[in-house]
Amino acid sequence: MDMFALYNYWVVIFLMMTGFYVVIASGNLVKKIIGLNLFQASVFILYISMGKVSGGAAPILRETVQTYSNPLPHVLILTAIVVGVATTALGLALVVRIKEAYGTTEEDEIHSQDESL
Amino acid sequence: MRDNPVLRVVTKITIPIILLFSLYVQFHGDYGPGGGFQAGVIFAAAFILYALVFGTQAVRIVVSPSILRLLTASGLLLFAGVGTVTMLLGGHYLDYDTLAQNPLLGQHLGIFLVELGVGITVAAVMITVFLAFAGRRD
Amino acid sequence: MNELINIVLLGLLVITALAAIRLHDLFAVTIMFGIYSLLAAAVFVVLDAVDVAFTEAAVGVGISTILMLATIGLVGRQEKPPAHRSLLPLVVVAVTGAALIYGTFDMPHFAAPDAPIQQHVAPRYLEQSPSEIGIPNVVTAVLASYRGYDTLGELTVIFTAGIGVLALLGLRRRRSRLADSPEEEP
Amino acid sequence: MTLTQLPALQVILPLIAAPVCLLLRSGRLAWLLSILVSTTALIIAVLLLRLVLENGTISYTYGGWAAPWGIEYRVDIASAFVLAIVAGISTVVLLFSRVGASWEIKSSEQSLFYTAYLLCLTGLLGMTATGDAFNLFVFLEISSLSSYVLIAMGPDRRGLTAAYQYLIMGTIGATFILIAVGLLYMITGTLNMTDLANRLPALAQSRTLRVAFAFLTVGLGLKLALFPLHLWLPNAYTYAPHVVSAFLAATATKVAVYVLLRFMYGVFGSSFAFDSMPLQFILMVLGALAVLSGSTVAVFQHNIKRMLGYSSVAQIGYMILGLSLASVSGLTATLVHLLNHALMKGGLFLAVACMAYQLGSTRLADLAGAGQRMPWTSAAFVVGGLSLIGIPLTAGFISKWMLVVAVLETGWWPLLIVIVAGSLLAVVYIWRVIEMIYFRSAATADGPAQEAHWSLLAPVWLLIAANIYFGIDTQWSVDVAQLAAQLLFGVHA
Repeated sequence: MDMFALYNYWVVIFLMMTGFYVVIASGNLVKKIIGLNLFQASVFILYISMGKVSGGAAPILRETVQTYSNPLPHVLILTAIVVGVATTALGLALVVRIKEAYGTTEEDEIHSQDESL
Repeated sequence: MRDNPVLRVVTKITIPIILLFSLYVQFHGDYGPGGGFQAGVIFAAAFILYALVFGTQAVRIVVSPSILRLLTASGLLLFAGVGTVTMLLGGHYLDYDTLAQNPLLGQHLGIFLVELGVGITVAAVMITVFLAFAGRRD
Repeated sequence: MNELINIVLLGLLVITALAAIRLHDLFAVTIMFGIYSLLAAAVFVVLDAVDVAFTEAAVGVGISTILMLATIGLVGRQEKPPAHRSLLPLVVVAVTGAALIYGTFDMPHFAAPDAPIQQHVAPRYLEQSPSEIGIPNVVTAVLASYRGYDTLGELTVIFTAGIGVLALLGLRRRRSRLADSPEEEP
Repeated sequence: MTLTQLPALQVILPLIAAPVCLLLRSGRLAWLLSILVSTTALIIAVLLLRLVLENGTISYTYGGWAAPWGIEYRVDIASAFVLAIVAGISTVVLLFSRVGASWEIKSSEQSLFYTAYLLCLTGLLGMTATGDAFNLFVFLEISSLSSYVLIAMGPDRRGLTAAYQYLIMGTIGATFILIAVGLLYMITGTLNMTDLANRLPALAQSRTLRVAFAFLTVGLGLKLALFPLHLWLPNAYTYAPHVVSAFLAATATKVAVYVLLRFMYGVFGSSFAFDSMPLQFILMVLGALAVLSGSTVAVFQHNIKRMLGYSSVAQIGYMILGLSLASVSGLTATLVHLLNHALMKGGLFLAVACMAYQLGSTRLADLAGAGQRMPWTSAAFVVGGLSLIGIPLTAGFISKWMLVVAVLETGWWPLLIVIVAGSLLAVVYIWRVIEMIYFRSAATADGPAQEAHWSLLAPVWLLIAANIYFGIDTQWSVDVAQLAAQLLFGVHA
């Protein structure tokens, strides 16, 4: 049971790292943004995991329920999701402008264009 | 896509339902899942659907860029304004207790207004962002 | 039962994330991200976070995916396969991941009711909010009142993104031809 | 009544002004609103500083909910000091941008520009004043997103890639901070910084706490451009609009340094940060490398803005060195340099902006002969440069001196070599500019390029004069920094 107690977190860490890998290993500007989204979505799962109480219910108060999961991580992650989509929108808008200015969304091609200036 | 009659009819039927649902989510957030943010996104989704089927120009006729700009600002102003009012009423910023004689009533009023502000700005920003991306096609 | 569902969902998440690394067709990567969000939303439901699930479904599967598709429609869907594979990102990720795993060993166990997080601050929200706020959805109560200022900040972030997109892309450009749906092009 | 509301007004005022500014159609009106708000913010910050110096730390709870249930603003001497720096620099840069921004930013985009500027100010002030770890993340993102927008508004297409690069690295940093805050919350159950500080000592052995500490340091390191996480900075400062470069260079990284030292001393406590973790060694090495590599690379730059960018990396290195000494004197040196570097970099970037407007370039080679054509601007640059080097009677000398004293006091004398080497390298790169503007004649004397408008020169000289003032009359700045450092240290003493 002790193994299972942390298993959830280990999988989430693996997920976070796959997202992180996409951000830093990919050379395509769009894919980097998608990677950021994967990374952040996995962090959200980490937060929500820590709020779970076994046998608990969703924190909407009812007469019949005694144990609720922790509402605070939910609130924090609602905020973080919004921050995430704001970043995504801005990042993608930048990508569109970069494509218009450089004709490519590959990092190394952009780099070589700027070098030749 | 605009020439497909099935799509046009279904869209026209669905959009009022989506808008209605977003209002439900907006005002029922105290009792069930949901709230201003989710409602704003769903509200915007109705416009995005409309834009996908009937073209962005059709949406611009409904909400012009200046109206979107006004809505974007007014939602945030509403939220921040509620805080300012509570400050003027002698409480701390966003202390809704001051909004009514009965603190519970004040909380209800405060949360209602604040969520409304969130809904307005989120919907306006989402529509703006979508139109900005869609309008970029040459 | 819940544990079982959770394990299956997490397994699917791993597969989807790995697929997103392997694929070079950005359209497919975006779809993988949409699926990932949907699965994450399902995990949130299992973990009792219904509000978060709702939002993740609306934002991750909805808005973010649409924006990604719109962008791909504008910039092209093919990622150039990397010319050379560098080991550095893998090393960075491995070190970061190892650090996090190291950190888990002193973590309170998953779903433990006696974890510090369940003992401090949060109980007041569950116990006092009926008398202090008076609405049943505690998430809304915390979001809009106890931590209302965070929500004001969150709204400001969205507002900033709106300003940014307006400044970068603008709305004023009128086209003679009506724009088609962004999904059609790829 | 009003006085108790000051901490909230400090941040709320620019926040409310931002949406109003969006609705203003005219750039001139948007500017007027921004300068009014920024000046008011400066007045509030000064009032707050006086209040905390007299009555001690101020706590303000949002929504009337007591911490740790609600969100608390905590203004102590250090944060009021930083608030005053940010609001002050913002006001001076806005004075400059009445003319400056009207040349750099399209008139149709000016109200958007000032809206983003106000949002950035909101975010920076909020980060400084907040006493809540998650609220910090939210305001960090407000300041970050708005600075991406401001940078992308630059005239060059490379502004877009610089903004994108900054967005990716900044978001990775923010996500690291988010992970750290989550781990801290997980083991303590609280998000309030004071509450965290009370609960963390009992958990000093926790491996989770160590990881949280590491993630927070790396995340903030990305934000404050700590070597080797500084890669976004030179491009961002080079290709942003000139007024934006001045504003961000003088404020954004400073606020991140302040947040780092607040977490090190005010939340984790110096005993944990420096005894349980190898922080001292790491920060010292990175700080020294930042000073040496930043200064060396600056010497070889052809673009004067990029040169100042690398010099910023080096100057951040000095601040980190002071931080790593784990002594009151070291911390005092860091705080004094926070102010002095804001003054010198703000002044230098604004002076460069004047040259760029008149001569049409920020390439070093194109500035030849500027000394004759723009005597006042050139003189301002020289004085700012001397301050950057650390010549006596300038503010830069004071911060270097305090750092040297702190180094000697703690016995890390090898760092003296680093500090002296950094100054010598600064002499070299500042001299390259002086040589170019005074001792070379313009290759193409086309057009009578002349001195910048007085409304541009006035803000430049305001900052340059402050460099001299704080170089001679150190009473105020050093005293306040020392009190702030003692207070920060006292938390866990």
